Amino acid sequence: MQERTALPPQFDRPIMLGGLLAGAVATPLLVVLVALRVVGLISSPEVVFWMAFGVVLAGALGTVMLSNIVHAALALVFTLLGIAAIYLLLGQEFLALAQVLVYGGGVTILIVFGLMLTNATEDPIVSDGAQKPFAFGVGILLALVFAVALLGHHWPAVGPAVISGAEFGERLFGEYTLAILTVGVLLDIALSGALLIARPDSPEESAE
Amino acid sequence: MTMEQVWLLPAIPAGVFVILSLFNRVLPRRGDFVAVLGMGTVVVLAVLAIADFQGAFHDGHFAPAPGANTYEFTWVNIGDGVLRIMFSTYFDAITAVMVFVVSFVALMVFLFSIGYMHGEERYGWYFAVLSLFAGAMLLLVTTNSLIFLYLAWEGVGLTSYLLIGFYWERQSAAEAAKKAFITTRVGDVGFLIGIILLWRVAGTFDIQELIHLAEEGAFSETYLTVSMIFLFMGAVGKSAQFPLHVWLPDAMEGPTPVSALIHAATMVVAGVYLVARTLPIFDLVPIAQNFVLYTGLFTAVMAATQGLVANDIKRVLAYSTVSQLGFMFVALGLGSVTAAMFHLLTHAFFKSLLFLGSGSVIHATHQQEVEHLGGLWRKLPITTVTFSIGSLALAGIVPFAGFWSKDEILLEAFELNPFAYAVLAGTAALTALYTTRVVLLTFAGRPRDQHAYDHAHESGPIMLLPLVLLATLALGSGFVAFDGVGRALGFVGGIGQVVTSHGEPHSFAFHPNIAVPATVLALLAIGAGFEYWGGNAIRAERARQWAPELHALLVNRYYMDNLYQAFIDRVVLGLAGIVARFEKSVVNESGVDGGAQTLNWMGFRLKFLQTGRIPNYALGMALGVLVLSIFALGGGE
Amino acid sequence: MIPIENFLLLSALLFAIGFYGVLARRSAILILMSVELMLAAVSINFIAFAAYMDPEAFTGLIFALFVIAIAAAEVGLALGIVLRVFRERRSSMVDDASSLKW
Amino acid sequence: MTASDGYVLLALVLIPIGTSVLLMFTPSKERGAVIGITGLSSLAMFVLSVYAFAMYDFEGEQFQGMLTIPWVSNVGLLGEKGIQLKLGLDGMAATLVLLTGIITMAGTWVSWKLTHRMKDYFILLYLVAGGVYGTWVMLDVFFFFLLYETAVLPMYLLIGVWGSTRKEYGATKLMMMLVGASILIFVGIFGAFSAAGLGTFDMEELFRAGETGLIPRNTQILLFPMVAVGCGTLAGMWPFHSWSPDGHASAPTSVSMLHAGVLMKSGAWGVIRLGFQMLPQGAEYWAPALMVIGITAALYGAISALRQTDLKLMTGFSSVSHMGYVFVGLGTLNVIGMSGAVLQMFAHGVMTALFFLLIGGMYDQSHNREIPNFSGMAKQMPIWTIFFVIAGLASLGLPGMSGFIAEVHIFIGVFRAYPVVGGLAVLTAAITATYLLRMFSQAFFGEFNPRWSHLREINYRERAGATVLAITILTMGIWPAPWIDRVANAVAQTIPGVSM
Repeated sequence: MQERTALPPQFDRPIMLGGLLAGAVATPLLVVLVALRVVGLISSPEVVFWMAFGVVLAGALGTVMLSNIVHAALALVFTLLGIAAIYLLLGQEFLALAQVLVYGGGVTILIVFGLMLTNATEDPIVSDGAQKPFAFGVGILLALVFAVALLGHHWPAVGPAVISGAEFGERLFGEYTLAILTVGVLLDIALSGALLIARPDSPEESAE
Repeated sequence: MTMEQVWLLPAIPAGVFVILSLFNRVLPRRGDFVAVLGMGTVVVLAVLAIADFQGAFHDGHFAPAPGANTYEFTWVNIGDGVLRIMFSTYFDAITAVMVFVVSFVALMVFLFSIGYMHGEERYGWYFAVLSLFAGAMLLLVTTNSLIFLYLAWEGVGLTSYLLIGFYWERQSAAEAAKKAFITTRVGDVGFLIGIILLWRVAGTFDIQELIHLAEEGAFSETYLTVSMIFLFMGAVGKSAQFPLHVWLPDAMEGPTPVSALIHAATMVVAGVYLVARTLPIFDLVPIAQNFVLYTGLFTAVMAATQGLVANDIKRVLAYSTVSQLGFMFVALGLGSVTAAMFHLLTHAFFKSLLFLGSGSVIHATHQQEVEHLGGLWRKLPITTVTFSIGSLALAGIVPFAGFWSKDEILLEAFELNPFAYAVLAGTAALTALYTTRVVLLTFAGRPRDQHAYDHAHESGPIMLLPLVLLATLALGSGFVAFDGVGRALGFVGGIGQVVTSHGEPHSFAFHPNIAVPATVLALLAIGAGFEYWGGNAIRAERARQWAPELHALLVNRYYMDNLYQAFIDRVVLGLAGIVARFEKSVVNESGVDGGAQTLNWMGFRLKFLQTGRIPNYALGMALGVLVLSIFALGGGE
Repeated sequence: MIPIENFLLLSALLFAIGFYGVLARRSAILILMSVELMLAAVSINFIAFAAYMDPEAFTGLIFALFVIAIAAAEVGLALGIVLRVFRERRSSMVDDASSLKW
Repeated sequence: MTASDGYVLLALVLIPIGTSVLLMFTPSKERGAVIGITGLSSLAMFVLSVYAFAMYDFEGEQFQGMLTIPWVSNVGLLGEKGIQLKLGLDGMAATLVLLTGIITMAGTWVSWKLTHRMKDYFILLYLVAGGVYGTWVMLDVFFFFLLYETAVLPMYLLIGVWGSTRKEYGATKLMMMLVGASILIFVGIFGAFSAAGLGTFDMEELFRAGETGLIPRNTQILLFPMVAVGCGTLAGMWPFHSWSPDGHASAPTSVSMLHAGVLMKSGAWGVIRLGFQMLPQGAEYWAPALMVIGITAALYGAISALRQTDLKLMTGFSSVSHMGYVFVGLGTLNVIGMSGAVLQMFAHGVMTALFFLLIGGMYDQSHNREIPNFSGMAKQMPIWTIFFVIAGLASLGLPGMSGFIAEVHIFIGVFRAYPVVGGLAVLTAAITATYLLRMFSQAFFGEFNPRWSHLREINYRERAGATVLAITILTMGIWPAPWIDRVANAVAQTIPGVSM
């Protein structure tokens, strides 16, 4: 039984700083968006989209840049939840829900477990690899390539179709029953495998 | 037996070879009687064929019905005549002479061998190979196709190889056999090239057709000259002419009857036969003909001088053979088939007689160095007499066979080429001189090796019979040249006219202007020989000391063998060494192993790319994705 | 109405950021998280195209669902591996696990 | 040959492969059963080979005994004919089928004295035989290549496991070079396949495509060297020959026999089939180069052999030299020379098999192959010596032996085209005589070296094998018409662009 301890001191300042920073950036953005909406230059969904856009990218940047693993994991949660909002904007209720449940819930918890089981909780600060500058270059280049590809193409100006959860479910368990079952089996096998791999295979090892 | 069935002649001894080589251990007496019977049959058939040929004569002209003297059989035929090799035989006067000489001398040698080779370990094998030789030689002289001529040519070369190396346990015999085969093979390279060059233009291997085409001018003169000189190379090799003469003296390592048959009477004259057979073509190209002439002339002199100093009785005879073959080539070079074939005929008889005589001596004494013999006339009277007859024939003394034929050659030379005449006359004197030396050292004087002398005894009748028969021929065969004798034998116009089957008939001529000086010269040489070697050997020794360098030069055969050895050691094996080094270092080590090692080295260097760090791999993959996507974008537009 | 470009742009930027994370970080868990970002970016693309281009076909949505499911499986499995590696080497840094080099 | 004889050809391929399979299910300790099966099988192959050779009507169709079984068609790149199991015999192939029958039989006999894993040895050996038969009779490039590789690959194990001296090195080198060369063949085949654009691997169609120029001339010129070098490597083409002496020196007896006697010929056969028949215009372009390579190889091999002291190495270089003649003959582009090349393949196959049989028969007892170590062997092993001399004389082109028949055709053909090369070729024959006779007088003649008095005469199986080979040598030498008629007609009819 472990004694309940206060939050370790090194957790305090960054969280507060992060909160302040996020607030400092998010507030003007919010103001601008609301102002644009009031003026009528953008519609309400667009306001939501740009807000989600900011959250997702800020979270992603946090994930890959923060040197504290725990902070990075937190940032990831923001991103994943932001993506759920994007799904909603695209009219996919069910997928948004799944995203929140699976990613925002399951995956995040798994990752936190992983952090706890490795010694990340004792020493959460990690340095980045030596090839960080290259990685940066590659990232920028990739973004450029995608952007060029994206903007060089003329896309049809139609809106998204809304697919309700009911309709989704019907089709999922109608046409795609076999596929969904296969995925289930796959998940089962994968998790059993994970268990098998992670399990200590000798008593001495488990005693460690 | 008619002329077109002459293919039977080679077939019989070939059959004997097959029987003997397979069953000689089973047959009684190792099957020697099979060989002798076979050869006897061949002699009979040969005489019948000659009789048939003689029957085809009328009015002094050689004119058998067309095709009556040939036999043809298609052996190879590609593209309906593009390449047609016929097995064909042809019978004319040259063939007649050759067939008779070969079969008769072979029979004599077979008989002699029964005694000489008695008790040998490989007695049956000896007769088998000797029969094969006879078959190949008969094929050589009867065929009309150059390809089959070549086949037989190599066949006699092979049997000669096997027989020279008959005592293969002796390293020297094995070496001599090898030397003989390779040296003649060098000549055969030229021979085969010549054959193919002729075919290339004419499209036929048929000798008579080739002669016909050449006379019609199917070949350009230069081309024909080159071809004929190549063809002559074969003759040079087989007939041991300069510069390929070196094998013949060494070939005396074989059993003596073999030397008599192969290396004196028959195989070595194959070259003479070849040139005689194709002489009408040589006639068209003076350069090639002069080439033949001077090769023969030079060889005749060179070999005669070497014969003066040789110590081995068989080697002396071998040199004299080389020299006499030179005489024949001179005759051919002068365009006289008659003289050449006549000398070939008489030479075959007296030289095989001499060899068999020396065989008798060796059989009796187991000694063949003349310096260790002497005084044998008391022990071997018949051998002495027959050997002397042969020697006189060789020396060219009236009335022995050699006189008439040599005189014929001298006459031709006198008329056509005085230089050649002078040289030949001198050589004839040298011949008489070394012949006298051998006879005197062997049979006269005191025995120098008492042990050998004491054990000597005259050979048995089976060996003496051939000696006597051949001595008779050595004495008498010269007379066939006379018109009357020729007519008596059934040849209208005399033998001389017959042998010239082509061009102007040339009957035998006898000129005292030529014959008398030659005889006098020969007698003088014999006298000088008696002066030097009769009785005691001191004067000979003095002669040797008088010019030691000259003696050394002659004893060492003009250093020709050393020259060849040096050529083989330095040039051929040196080249082989260079090639071997090239093979080892360039092809193998650099080319193959080097390639493998380069790959290995590259792998060793490149393996450091495998850092084992996942981020590095991921970066590589990312770069790949980038490049690919940029390509995809570029391609999409 | 939001034009599709916006979603695609978001997806592209997200993907590039994730990619950067995979390449730049040392911690296996952080790399895993960056992979999640990339997967999410792909899902956005799928769904955007499905919703805008051909809603009847439904395939894009199914794919997105599968991506979510498989990502979950992957995370589970990968974390198992990370744990294992950690237990062997007392480190979850990927460049410490380089025994496959050379 | 009637149409139903196609099944004979099929049997020739299936019998050896079937024997391999059958042997797999034979217990290896049952030596008697292994000997019985291989004996029967090799006899059957021999009889069928002689039958195929004898029944081939050289005045009839080009390809006889045709048998076509469709396999894959109308898939992907493949068109109506696609890949077929197509068999047929032409005059050249008939000759080589006979060669394979003879050598396989003799090779089987001499291998029965093997003690180490005899069954496995035969499994691989018969796989080689099956592959080689396949290359002679297949008229589909796909199966041709498949069986070609089937014949090559088991060599690695055969040499590596059962070989002697530097066997690992020899086996690896052989395999690497041959497999590397196969890549070139592969490129050549598929290049021709796609250039023809017929969607078929049918050889007859591809031959026609090559002849009519459906495969463009420039493509043919590009592809021919690949095929020629690729297949030529297996044929010991200079300068890609270096596997041959090493491989032969380390291979066991019957593998050497089969390899030098038959497999190397399938390399030259590849040059004929894929090069001269499929890419005739390329062949025409490259023929002079082929001739230069050939004559270089002939001289080079002969001169190298002069310096060799190991019997097998000498024979290996002699093979390089003799296979050089084959390329000289092919380079002439006339019927006489090319027929000579095919005849040389047969003649050299038989004589070299005899060489290796005899060397193996002696090496098994003496474990020594250095020529200078021997002297006067004729005393101890007279029969062995006689056979050896027969093989040697055939090798140096003595008239009356098979070697002469082949060589004289090559010489005549070359003289027609390039007299100077012809002169060099004839000269090579003299060099051949030199090294062989040097070897004879050193090893067989002279005083007997008592060190070898424990050696015994080769056993009766080896004698039987040697007799079969020697009889073949003499038969072809004395009565060559059956061979020449078949080969010359096939060359004239099936190789486009050949002058008379």
